[in-house]
Amino acid sequence: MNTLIAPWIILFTPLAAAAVILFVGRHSKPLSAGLAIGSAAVGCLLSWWLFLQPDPEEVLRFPWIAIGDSWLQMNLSIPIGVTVDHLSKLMLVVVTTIATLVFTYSIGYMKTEEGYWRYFAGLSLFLFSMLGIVLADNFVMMFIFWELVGLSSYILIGHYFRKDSAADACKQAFIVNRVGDFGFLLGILFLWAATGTLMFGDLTSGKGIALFAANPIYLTVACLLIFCGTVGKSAQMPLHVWLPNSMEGPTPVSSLLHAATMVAAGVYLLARIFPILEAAPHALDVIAWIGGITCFAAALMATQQNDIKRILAYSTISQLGYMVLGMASASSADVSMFHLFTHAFFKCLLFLCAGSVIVGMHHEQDIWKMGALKNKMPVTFLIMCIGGLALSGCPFFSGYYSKDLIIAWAVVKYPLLGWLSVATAGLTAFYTVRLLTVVFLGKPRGDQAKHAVESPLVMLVPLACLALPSFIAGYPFIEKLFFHVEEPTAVPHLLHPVLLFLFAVGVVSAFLLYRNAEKDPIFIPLFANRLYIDNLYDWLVKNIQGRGAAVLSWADRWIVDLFIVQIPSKIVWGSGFVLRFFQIGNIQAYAFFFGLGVIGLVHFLIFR
Amino acid sequence: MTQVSPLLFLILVPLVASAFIFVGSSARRTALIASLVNLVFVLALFAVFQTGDASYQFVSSTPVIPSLGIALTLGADGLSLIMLLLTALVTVAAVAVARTPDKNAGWFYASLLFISAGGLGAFASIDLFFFYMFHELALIPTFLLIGIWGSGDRQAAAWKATIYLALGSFVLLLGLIGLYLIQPEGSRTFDLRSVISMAGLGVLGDGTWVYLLLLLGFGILVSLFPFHTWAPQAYASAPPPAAMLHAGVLKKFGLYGLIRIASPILPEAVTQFANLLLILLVGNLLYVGYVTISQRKLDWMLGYSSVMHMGYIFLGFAALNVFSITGASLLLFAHGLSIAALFALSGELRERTGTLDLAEFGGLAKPMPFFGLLFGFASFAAIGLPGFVGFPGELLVFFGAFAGGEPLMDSVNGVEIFALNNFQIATVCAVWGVVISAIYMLRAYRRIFFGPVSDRWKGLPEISGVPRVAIVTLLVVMLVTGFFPNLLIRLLASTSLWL
Amino acid sequence: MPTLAHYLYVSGALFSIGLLGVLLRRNILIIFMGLELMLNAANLSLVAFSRFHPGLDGLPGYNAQVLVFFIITVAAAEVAVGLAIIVALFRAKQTVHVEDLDTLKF
Amino acid sequence: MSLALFWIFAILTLLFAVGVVVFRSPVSSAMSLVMSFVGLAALFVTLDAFFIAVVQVLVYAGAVMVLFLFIIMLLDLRTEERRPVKLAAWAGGGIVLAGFLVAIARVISSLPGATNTKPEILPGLNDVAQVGVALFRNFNLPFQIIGVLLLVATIGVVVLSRRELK
Amino acid sequence: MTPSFPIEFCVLFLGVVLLLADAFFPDMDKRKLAHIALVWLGGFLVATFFLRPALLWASPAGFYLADPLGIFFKQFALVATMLTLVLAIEYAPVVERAIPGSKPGAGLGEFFILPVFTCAGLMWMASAADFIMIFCALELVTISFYIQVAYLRKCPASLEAGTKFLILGALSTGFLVYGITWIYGLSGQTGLSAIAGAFAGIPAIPQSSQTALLFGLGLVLVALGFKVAAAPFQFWVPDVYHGAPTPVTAFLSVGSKAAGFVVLMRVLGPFLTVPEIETRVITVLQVLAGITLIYGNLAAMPQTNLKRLLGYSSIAHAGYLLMGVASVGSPLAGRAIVFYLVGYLLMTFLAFLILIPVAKAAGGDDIAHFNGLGRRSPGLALAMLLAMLSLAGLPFTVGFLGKFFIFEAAMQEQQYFLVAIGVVTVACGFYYYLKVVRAMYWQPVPVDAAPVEFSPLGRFAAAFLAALILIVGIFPKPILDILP
Repeated sequence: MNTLIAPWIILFTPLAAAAVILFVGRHSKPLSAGLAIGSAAVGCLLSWWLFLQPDPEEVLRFPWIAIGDSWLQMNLSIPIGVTVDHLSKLMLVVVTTIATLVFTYSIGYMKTEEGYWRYFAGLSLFLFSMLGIVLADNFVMMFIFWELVGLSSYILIGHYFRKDSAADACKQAFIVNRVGDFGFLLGILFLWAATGTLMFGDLTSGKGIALFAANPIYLTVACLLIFCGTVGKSAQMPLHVWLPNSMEGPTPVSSLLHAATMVAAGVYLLARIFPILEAAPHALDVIAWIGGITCFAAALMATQQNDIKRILAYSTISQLGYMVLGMASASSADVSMFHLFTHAFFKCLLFLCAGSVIVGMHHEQDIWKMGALKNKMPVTFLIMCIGGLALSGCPFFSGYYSKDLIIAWAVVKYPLLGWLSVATAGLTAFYTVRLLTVVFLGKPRGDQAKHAVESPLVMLVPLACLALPSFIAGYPFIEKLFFHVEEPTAVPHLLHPVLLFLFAVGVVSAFLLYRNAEKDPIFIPLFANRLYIDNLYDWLVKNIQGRGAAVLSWADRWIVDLFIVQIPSKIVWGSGFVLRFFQIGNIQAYAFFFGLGVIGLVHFLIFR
Repeated sequence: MTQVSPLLFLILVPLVASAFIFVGSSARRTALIASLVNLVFVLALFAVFQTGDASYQFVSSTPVIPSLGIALTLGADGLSLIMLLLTALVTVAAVAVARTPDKNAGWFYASLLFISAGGLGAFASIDLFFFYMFHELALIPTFLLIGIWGSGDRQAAAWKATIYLALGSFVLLLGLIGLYLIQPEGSRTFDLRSVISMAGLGVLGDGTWVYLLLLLGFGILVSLFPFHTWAPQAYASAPPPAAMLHAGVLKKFGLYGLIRIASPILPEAVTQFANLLLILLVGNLLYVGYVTISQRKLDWMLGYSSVMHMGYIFLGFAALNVFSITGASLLLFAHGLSIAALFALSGELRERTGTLDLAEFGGLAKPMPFFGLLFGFASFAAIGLPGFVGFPGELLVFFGAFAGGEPLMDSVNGVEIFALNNFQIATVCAVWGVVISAIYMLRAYRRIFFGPVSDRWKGLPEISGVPRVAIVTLLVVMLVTGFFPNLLIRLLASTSLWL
Repeated sequence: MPTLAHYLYVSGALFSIGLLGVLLRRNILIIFMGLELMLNAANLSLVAFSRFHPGLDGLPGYNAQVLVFFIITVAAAEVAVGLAIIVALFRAKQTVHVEDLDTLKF
Repeated sequence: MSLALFWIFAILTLLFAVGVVVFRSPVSSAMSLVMSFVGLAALFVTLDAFFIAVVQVLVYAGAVMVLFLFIIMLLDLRTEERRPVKLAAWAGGGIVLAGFLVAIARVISSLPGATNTKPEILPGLNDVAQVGVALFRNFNLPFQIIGVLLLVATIGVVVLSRRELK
Repeated sequence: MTPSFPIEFCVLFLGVVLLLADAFFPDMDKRKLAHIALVWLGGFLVATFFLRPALLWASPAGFYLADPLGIFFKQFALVATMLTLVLAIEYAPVVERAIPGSKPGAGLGEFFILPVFTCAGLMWMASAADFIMIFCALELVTISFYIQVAYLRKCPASLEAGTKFLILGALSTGFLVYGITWIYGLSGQTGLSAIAGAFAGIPAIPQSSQTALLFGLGLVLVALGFKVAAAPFQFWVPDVYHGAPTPVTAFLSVGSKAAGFVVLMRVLGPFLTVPEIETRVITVLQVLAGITLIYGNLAAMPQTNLKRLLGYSSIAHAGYLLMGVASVGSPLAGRAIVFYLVGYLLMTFLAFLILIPVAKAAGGDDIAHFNGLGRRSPGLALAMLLAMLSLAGLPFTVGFLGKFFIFEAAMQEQQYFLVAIGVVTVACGFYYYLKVVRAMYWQPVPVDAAPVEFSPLGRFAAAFLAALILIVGIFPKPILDILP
């Protein structure tokens, strides 16, 4: 095994698995699962191995599109190649590890579900696409896999395609992502038009950036357009609406795609082009604002959700907002990547726990139907608490280290946004504890809650495996192993105390409020209704796009067709109809027309 | 050149087969065999084709009207070969999915074969006169196919399409005559190669009006906005094989022609009227795109979507550089296959359910999972998902178009500005078109295959047999070429180099 | 002495009167008479031209008179055929009026 | 003198020509036509075209007119001419007539040499012989064609007016 | 090589012999006459290929012109006559029904013989190069057509058509001779070459005499316009075509029109040498062509009767031909017109040839009577399809090439306005010709459909014409080579 081949094996094993499952998987459930898990495990092992190797000097590249025209000096060469550097190796490790665990967990979760092979084929396809994004060495290749990730997400969200909500959700997810990709692709075009290259290596080197210095506005626009891809994929405002809805998919999918890996792709993209972004400060400002606002607003929305997965989904959006904000404010991409890393573990964990709860609750997702599950599902409860504490930034849990680092950078660079993110931290603690309290404490609020049972071992083992990194992934010794982050200078001294205070306030207030609540004691329609953003989109789609398209369709038939086809053809036909009435049948009328013709001709010929 | 081009054989096979059908041999079997023979034959041509050679191969020429420089000159380069492959593939698929009608089965298959022969002839002709003639071979079969075996308001659709196309092709004929007349007297010819070399020598007269005639003529044939209204109606009414052949193959004729004729011969005129074309093609992309969104019937939606997709190819043509033309050529191929697959599937769907009204469907993926899978593949191929050949096509068109036009202006009077030229604005619209196509395709897919399945559709039979194989073949070809677009690009590179 | 113009004017007038007859009268026989007038108007012009433009040999243009002779013959033949048709028509439809001949129209 | 003769015959011709158009009775029209043609023959005489004048009288007054009258009598058309001429016909006729007359007048008035009087020609000319030479030597072929034409017309008349035997 | 003039006399002689045979053998099956005529005309047709193009019988010089154009149109007339006879044989039962006689076949004899005389007239017209000759030949043709149109003397429609044709034809004859008069009055000549010579001597014709000359020419144009069915002198066409016996309609629409165009091209020759006259005449021709195109094509669209439709289509084709005449400045125009006429002959005769048996079986000649022909009688339907497509101008048929040549000539002469009209009207043409196709293939077979009977001779002729339409449409080279 060498570092030239290994990335390719990592990349294509899942695709091969997906193809095989597609053809033979329907006949055997174990085969489907085995192939998928095997491919993920192979990827995982190789990724760890690769991670421990030094960066290779060279990589393999295959031409995918190559058009050369030496005469016109126009060249376009789009290879399929891999980047093997620290960033991608890190991502490989995260993705394959979590994927392996989630795949395993799925065996238990999906045991009774239909479309088993379809599910595992989709997961494998997803893994392939995600690894493609991670390994891509140029923009087009990344875009290709970007789209494929969207496809696999579509397939997996739509797993329960017979449910209207799932069918709508997968469609929405794909289309919203396409809107983001619209910008992404344009950004790629802009960059290419300015620099003539698509390779990350060329662009992020000093030469590529120097090209931009000549036209900063152009660069800013290009960066923002590429950031659109992040906005779509990482569910930033205003394109975040698909992520909560994507919870219609099976929970492991939500866990893997919509919490740990796929949504992190947007952040990864920013990390990839971080050197370019640094050259475009105005773009960074916009990115920061979008990240900050997303982070805060999503947390607000999370406080009022009742679906266990949706709460986590909004929390994911919020955490992604942190990462985006971190990209904009920190001095290196590693700051956000650090949070991505920890978040991947604990958010995945939380989702898997939620999945465990849901299985135990026989597919009931409303937290107000649950309660007192700590007795029925003690392992799940314990593990979920770890995840929750990590998420809410409890000291000594992984999230605490990574999130506080981002907040610190944000406060230094964008004080307003920084303090907003500080407030968000408090909100995070609040909604996390609200979730845990309502689900696991108090009294059971329904029959299902009373008869809930602990999940099988095949699900609990992955949970346990994830619990460990969720707990320790933020510790400096691990951080030093994976990242090179530094604290910002001149952090306000108040920051950490305030954060701790807000954490405490959040935890305590939530615990007190919800300890014995039968129903939500607070009702804030604005938050419960997600700031009405979904409603706004619904309205836009229905009234602006739908009606507009209907008007255009009407216009096509009754104006364009009328003026280009119907009226001219009717005029022609009608003139024919009228003309033939000259043919009145009477000889003298003919003679008269004949005479008129003669006179006309003679006068026209002679006296004109 | 006295040797007979193998391409002539290619054209004659369907014609002879239809003669056999008239004489009384089994219509379906004959048609299927003929189309398979042609497919094998085209593949053999691929094997023999010299990739590096930029000139036409398999050339033969028979003078027909020497005094006017008209000869039956056949030949193929990379682009024609790809289009021939497309035609052969779609013909096989169309014949394979065709349901033998109760009445006049012979005429039905003969018409399909005639359309195929027309397409093959047009793509194999170097002589512009025969290029035109062969295309017209398809007009009447289409009229008959829609009129006799169509559905819905077939009569109106057949009339409209036929008259419209006749009008368009006559305008086109005038353009070709014009192209003939702007050549210096004494050396006038319809041979494309000679005209191109004359253009290279700069001895042609003013070609502006010729280009406008060609654009209008080809534009009508390709359903360029606002001359597109015939297309959705015709495709909605046509029997599926006819729609496949027409939308998949024949409609490509116009853009193929523009790429073949206008780009090497009249580049100045193309540049001069680029803005006009850009406005129209943005109409194709956005206006028709939104019209597509609001369609309530699958066949109409597919018809409009095929109109919309022409916008990308027009964009590739208008930008007139090596990337965009290559991309446009790829898209010709890609769209031909994907729309053929979609029309085939929608035909199968109508065959099973008797309707194509989206509101009546739901949950069909349950009774027909493989059908749903195929439809999904075809839909995603149509919206340019990576992995299918449409994606590299669109990508190259975007790259080419974005590099088209005047270079960007960075600053005015020292003040930095941000500006896009018209090509780039059109590219932005085109990229938005990708979103639009996702909206309507997925919407239709969701309506048909997702959601609860009603009792009405519970017992629908799965797609199987010959149609299944045919559609899978189309999709596999799209996948293979999508994974390895360089297979096609290598063939095309020599063609586009003429620019 | 009458000039060429005199004859031509008379001829033109005769032609116009014949034309008027064709346009006004509905009896097919009378229409024929009008047509005869038109032909004869042409004859008058021809003879006048031939007399007023003698050839190089000092003779009137006899070619024109030959044409006049032919015209008279043709006119007679036309009348004969025409009258035969009228007779057949009268037998079939009991009319010789043009306005009754309007089954073929539009 | 000759001018006076011209006017007498011209007016005769035109007057009876008008008569053809305005008389209500077919017989009157036919008789007017004869008179008009006789006047025309006289005009031919003033143009020294004696042969044509004679043919005119023979063919028209002798043959054609008899044919006309014969048919009028045969079909007994006397009673039919009671339908008034319609206003539309008058208007249409008037328009065409006016247009045509204007055209003719403008053409004649612009004709060079239109006001010339008759040039001198060789005296003592044998008109018939000259026409005969032209007809039988120069225009032999058209003459034969005219013969065919008459044959065809004869066949036609026979075919069209033949009464079938019961 | 033989001199050319006897050929007309041969035809004439054939006619006379047939006439005598008809008279002396009253009990003979009259169809034999037609067969004999066919054989002999075929023989003459072969003989024409050995004719030497030459100026003959030239005293005074040049009123009989046996140039290649003339010889070609003699062949054209012979072919048209032969086809007419084939049609007439097919049509004979209708004639027998329409003219009840003492014996079966009474009145048929002349029906077969008259076209032979007409043929002679057409052949003379093709060679006529003198106004007197033109007048005589033209009148021979016209008068024989009067008789043929009115031939069904028990059928009111035929008589009505005959009357209309006769009156309007005589009217146009009046204008023709008046026009000739004026041309003679100005040039002192009746021969076309002499007229050309008269112009050649004068460097510039004075404005005043130009007026009179144009007047004469204008009236001649009117008369020829009448012959070729150019608007606004086309009013006779639909009614006469509709009412006349079908073979006569076909003959009229091909033979008479073709002869008219030959004469038109010949007559225009000398006048177009004078630049000022040329511009005016060309403009008038353009206007005529434009009106004719519009009228013929547009008014054809609502038609439901096929014969009448073909009448309008005949006007329409006259429009395309006039477009060619108006582009006569282009070196392509002459050949384009001739080729168009050849194509027109093939497709028109084919259409009428199919019409006769179908009308006979269905009891009428409406388009609706063709309903379901595609299944009732596939062969006939295929031939009709071909005829219609060719008339519409679809590639791979001779009709397309004809239009192509015409449009090419027009484009070369930059007649853009006419070309634009032409394009729109071509589309109209597709509409009304495809109506027939629709009837044959889209419509169901009528319940009471009688089987269509078609004689072997007719079948052969139809197959022959159909094959020619295709062959000439694909490989026009042989025909183009023999074109003048």
